[in-house]
Amino acid sequence: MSTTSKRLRTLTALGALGTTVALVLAGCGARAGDSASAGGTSAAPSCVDTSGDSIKLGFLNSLTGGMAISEKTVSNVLHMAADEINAGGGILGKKIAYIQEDGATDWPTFAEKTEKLLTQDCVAAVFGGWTSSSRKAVKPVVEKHNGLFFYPVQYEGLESSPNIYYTGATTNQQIIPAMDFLATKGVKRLFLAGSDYVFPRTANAIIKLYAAKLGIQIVGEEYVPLDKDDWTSQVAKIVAAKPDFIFNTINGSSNVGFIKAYYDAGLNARTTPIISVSIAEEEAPAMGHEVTGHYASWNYFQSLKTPTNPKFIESWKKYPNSSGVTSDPMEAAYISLYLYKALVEAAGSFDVDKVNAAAKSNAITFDAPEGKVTLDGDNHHISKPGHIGQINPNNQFDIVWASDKFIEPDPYLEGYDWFPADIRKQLVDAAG
Amino acid sequence: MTKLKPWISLGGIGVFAFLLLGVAPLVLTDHWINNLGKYCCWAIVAVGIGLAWGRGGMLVMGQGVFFALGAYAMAMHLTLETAGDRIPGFMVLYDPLAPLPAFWEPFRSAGFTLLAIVLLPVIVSGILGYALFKRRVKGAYFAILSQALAVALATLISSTIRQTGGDTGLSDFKYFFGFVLNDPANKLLVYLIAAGLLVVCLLAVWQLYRSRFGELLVATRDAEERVRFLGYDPANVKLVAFVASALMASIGGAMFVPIVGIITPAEIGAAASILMIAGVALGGRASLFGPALGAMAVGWGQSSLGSTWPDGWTYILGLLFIVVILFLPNGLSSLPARFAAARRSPAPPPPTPAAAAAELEGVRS
Amino acid sequence: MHVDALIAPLLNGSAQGALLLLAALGLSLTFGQMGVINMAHGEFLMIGAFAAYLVQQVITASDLSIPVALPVAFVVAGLFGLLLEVTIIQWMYRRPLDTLLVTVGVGLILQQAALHIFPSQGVPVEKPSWLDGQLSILGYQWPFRQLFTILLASVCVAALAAWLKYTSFGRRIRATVHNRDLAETSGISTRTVDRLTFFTGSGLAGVAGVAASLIGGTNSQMGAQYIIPAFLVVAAGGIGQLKGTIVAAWAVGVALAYFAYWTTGSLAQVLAFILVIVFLQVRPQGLFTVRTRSLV
Amino acid sequence: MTDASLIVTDLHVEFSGFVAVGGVSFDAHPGEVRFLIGPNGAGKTTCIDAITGLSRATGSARLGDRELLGTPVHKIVRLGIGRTFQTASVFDELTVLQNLDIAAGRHRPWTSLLRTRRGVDPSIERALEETGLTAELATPAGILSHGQKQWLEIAMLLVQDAKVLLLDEPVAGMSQDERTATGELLQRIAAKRIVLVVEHDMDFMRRFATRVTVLHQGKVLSQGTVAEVQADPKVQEVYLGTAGAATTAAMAVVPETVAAMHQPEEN
Repeated sequence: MSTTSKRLRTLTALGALGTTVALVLAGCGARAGDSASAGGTSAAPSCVDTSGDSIKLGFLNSLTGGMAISEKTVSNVLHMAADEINAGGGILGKKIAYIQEDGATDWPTFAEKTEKLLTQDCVAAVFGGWTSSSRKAVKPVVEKHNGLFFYPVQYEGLESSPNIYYTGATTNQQIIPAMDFLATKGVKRLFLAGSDYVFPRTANAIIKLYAAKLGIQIVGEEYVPLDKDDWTSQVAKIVAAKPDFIFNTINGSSNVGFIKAYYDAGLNARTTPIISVSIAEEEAPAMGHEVTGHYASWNYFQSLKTPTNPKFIESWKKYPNSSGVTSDPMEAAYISLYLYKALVEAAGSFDVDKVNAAAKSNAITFDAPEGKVTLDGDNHHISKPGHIGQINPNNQFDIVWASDKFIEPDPYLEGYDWFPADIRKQLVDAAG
Repeated sequence: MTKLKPWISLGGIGVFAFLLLGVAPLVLTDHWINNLGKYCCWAIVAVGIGLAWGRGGMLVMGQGVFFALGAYAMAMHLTLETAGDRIPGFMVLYDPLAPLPAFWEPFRSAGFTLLAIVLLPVIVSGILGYALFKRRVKGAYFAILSQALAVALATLISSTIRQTGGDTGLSDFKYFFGFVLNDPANKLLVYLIAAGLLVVCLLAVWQLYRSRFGELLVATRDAEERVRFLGYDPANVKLVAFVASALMASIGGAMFVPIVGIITPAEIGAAASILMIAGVALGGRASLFGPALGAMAVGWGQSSLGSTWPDGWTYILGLLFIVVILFLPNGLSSLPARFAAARRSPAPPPPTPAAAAAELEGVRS
Repeated sequence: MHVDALIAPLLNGSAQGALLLLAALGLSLTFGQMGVINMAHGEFLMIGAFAAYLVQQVITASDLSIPVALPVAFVVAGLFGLLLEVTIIQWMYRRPLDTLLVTVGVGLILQQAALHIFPSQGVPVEKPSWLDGQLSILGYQWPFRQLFTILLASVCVAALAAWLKYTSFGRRIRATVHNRDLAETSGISTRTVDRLTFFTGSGLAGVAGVAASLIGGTNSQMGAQYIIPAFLVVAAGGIGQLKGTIVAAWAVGVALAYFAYWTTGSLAQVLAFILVIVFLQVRPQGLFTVRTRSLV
Repeated sequence: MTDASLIVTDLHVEFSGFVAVGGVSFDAHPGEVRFLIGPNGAGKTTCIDAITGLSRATGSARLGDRELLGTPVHKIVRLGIGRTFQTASVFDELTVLQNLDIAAGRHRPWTSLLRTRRGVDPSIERALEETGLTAELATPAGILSHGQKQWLEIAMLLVQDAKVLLLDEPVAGMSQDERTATGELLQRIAAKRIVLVVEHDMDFMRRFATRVTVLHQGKVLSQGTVAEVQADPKVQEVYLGTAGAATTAAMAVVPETVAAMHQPEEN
């Protein structure tokens, strides 16, 4: 009996201790209604050390797990850009000392590592991410700690954050040019094939809106989970729908399965060409000769004739562990580091608020391999040229279409009257 | 000696609680407190797995399902709390005029959410467990089926973007039951709740293990048919352990959300569900502290080794499965006993044929 | 609705089922006959696919390389299986459930190793030109490649069945499965039988890998998508039941195809999984079972 | 305790076409030690499996007026039928006391499950004394000797308050002294219960059986007292004549094995 009551006492004591601690803390924490918390950010002062002759930057890419397939290259090109910048004297005279972290294809890990880079390693900015999930995991963390995150991949748009810079295309720089290209080709019947996740779903929602305006009929829409390669059932539906073009928003190795099923079913590039937004020079070799003759919409291609592109390709080919070919996402990652350099040098400081203020000038530019890009200080995206390439037997792209000028970034599609204003308003509201 | 043992364990829980609730907040930075909070969530799940697998013999490879129930219930509430009267942003694009999906509505209420975190896993695991155990689905079948369920749920969530946020999941929570999440003091509060729940789960399991039910569970694990011939329905015994483990997975999931700030299908699918088991195997599936400490060790390994040597970490994780299961089936927590036994008598204890036979039976039939 | 709209899922589904069957066949052998739950089976499949790629690097004519790749993939994947059996599995026959977790670790390591060795985006395996073209069935243009998958699966099943039934080794395998001790006292080396069984089961995964490389991508992640469906097929078919595995694979394949036709690709996956789970609830022993006296 | 008898009539058990038990009838009453003997594969254990619900069977097996066939295992147990297995199956990781406590548990309310055990049940103490295991109270069952494990199983049946004890080869592997002790134990507990023993050991059967049923190839060969059965020429033939041991034995254990090994010449 005595043991029982003793145990009860222990338990009660433990419970009481926990509750007390919780209550004491609750008293300190900000609550929803507090005026002080209105902004939401009460970030501790930055711990970035700018006193030495080097500056720490964080690179965050999946080096293991499924996304390592794509993100290893981005990580490598960031290293190359850092080496180049260091060889040229660094940023504001400080050498880049980068810390590479592995996101491990795990989104909470992206959040954790971002926080580690910002608060433990005290890096001045973080570069990386690939999937939208990884970006969404990082977003609240950089906002909370008022850090900087440079995201290098084309994405579904409808987002902006004071703490994120987007150096890949938003929808009006990749999807809309692709649709314009299809319109010039006289496409009437379009089929949408995508992986079942946010980017293809959003892209296709936009495509459908724009197609209505262009008079292109959408004859079908199919999705397969990201990790499934077998497209035979869906391709049978494509055959039945008889489209004259296929808009492909499939991502990853599922593309290989799609192309194979497509050829198995007797479709080919002459009768039913495909335009993709995620097959680049990196991905094409894994698909063999079957991908030849199809199209892709990107801002950068290795075959682009710009003043800076040859040097970029040359450096990359010589870089250790390089894949030997350059492609859009890695070029965007390359831009991101140089863009940061330009921003810091314009601000004359590594301080986040000063960097953001410098961006507002709308005068930050970089002579990128895709051409001279300009940063939009309001939405933190960059202007980009639209290009359509056709895949040749060497898995390179012949440029068949180019936008007449650099396309200004427009993540909320404000310059497009066919995009319903009420949706835009709700989206902007929701983003806060 | 045997009389004393449970009290030593209780003392251990006390020390553990003191370290987690008292010492950790004083000596660790905010970042590591947050990490520790995440490990605590995994540890809560692991304690449940230890109960179901270590003591009950049910290899639960689909705890992601119950983790998801708790996590999404919490995340839906936090999303609505952040969105206020508006419809969450990700829903707008697909159908701007449609209202909030009906199943989201009740999650506006904090009370309902908390109730759902407890009741949903109990109901789902109760139905599932009843159906499977009554039909005597066990062993590898049970493991594979539970894993298949986790995969199916992850796929379903990925493809229902408007209803669940899809593969990018739910994130960007501003408030936690009225508390501003960005406030470090509130983050600490969330951590303390998670750590406190872990201690509560350990206490619950401690009592369960030393109760008659704990003995009956072990008996069911080792010789299910024999238990049946004692007049018990082993299905009910297993069901209770399974439901308890599902509840813990749900609680772990629910706390995971405010601590980590994002929940996506990737956290509940096959790989995630298997990773939840890794720590349990490492620490010792049948011991009281093994699963929790193992899960925390794996989490810590991912944080620290994953930083310094990412490729190596994957190999280490693979080797960990192999070496621990092959040479130390009862995990690291069995090491002291092994050393003690080795010192006393050089011959290792013989494997228990009854258990092996029962397990083989479970696999085959 | 056209006739081909109804016939297409049936034919596509049969081909999908054939691939599932190829993936499940080796499992049915190692799981059904030996009680080993090899979660690295998907990675053995990946090894077979990479073997096909390597063969194509040597024999560049894809018309010839695929027929050569099939036996090569069988042997290479089989040898990996043998290595696994000798180093790890043989110590674990008394703990079948634990083999599941050990092989999860093996799978993790093999995946990461593949990521290191081969280009991270994966490698191309070219389809032989004699697989170009379609067969017209009731207005549906049925790809030859699907027919090939079905043929390959049929040949593997027939070979395996004949091997088990008519060769003395096959008989020894079955004897060992049914009663290990008795088989041993009858002079059968159960060690040799175990190793050969595991070699064959893993080798079949290699063959499945070649078939899979003609359908999807060949990369470090490819094995993961087959392992759970393959296990479900083996379970639904009934342990150690070749005919059960065949029927279950075909049924799951066709169900997937029709679900995909009526709903979406994602929902089809979910529905097919749930279908199998519900089926196993109704018939936990699978489609076909041999009732024997219970050995408690 | 009870006057109800166990009455088995025309019991049939079939495994995938192989008839393991083909129309067996016998009965057992309280106060007698009833033996079921026969060569390997005669269907003895299968009879017990059928009575306890482990194997599906046709025919009838009644305890008093309750039909057992078709009743779920744990409900059959709750009717008071307990059994042991050829290989002693006690819970190795639990102590003798814990084993017995679980056996005694089904009479307790379920809430008691969540509490810790305090003290030793009187019924457990009696069973321990009866089986001579009192000294082993705190020993893990896994390290008991083979004979002790069998006694522990019997003790578990006693605390379980079984009216019918079905014992499958309880003395296999025991020393002579242990056999004698077991036999005497069986005679003691049979006073108030039905005890049915499946056995190989002729000597043990001769010493302790009240009545005997001889099975052969799934059928009743002979039935009666020890003397009657021993005098039966059919029994003598089976036991001394065509012992064809290995093959017959194998067929009984798993028919498929033999089929696989000796195709197609026999089945």
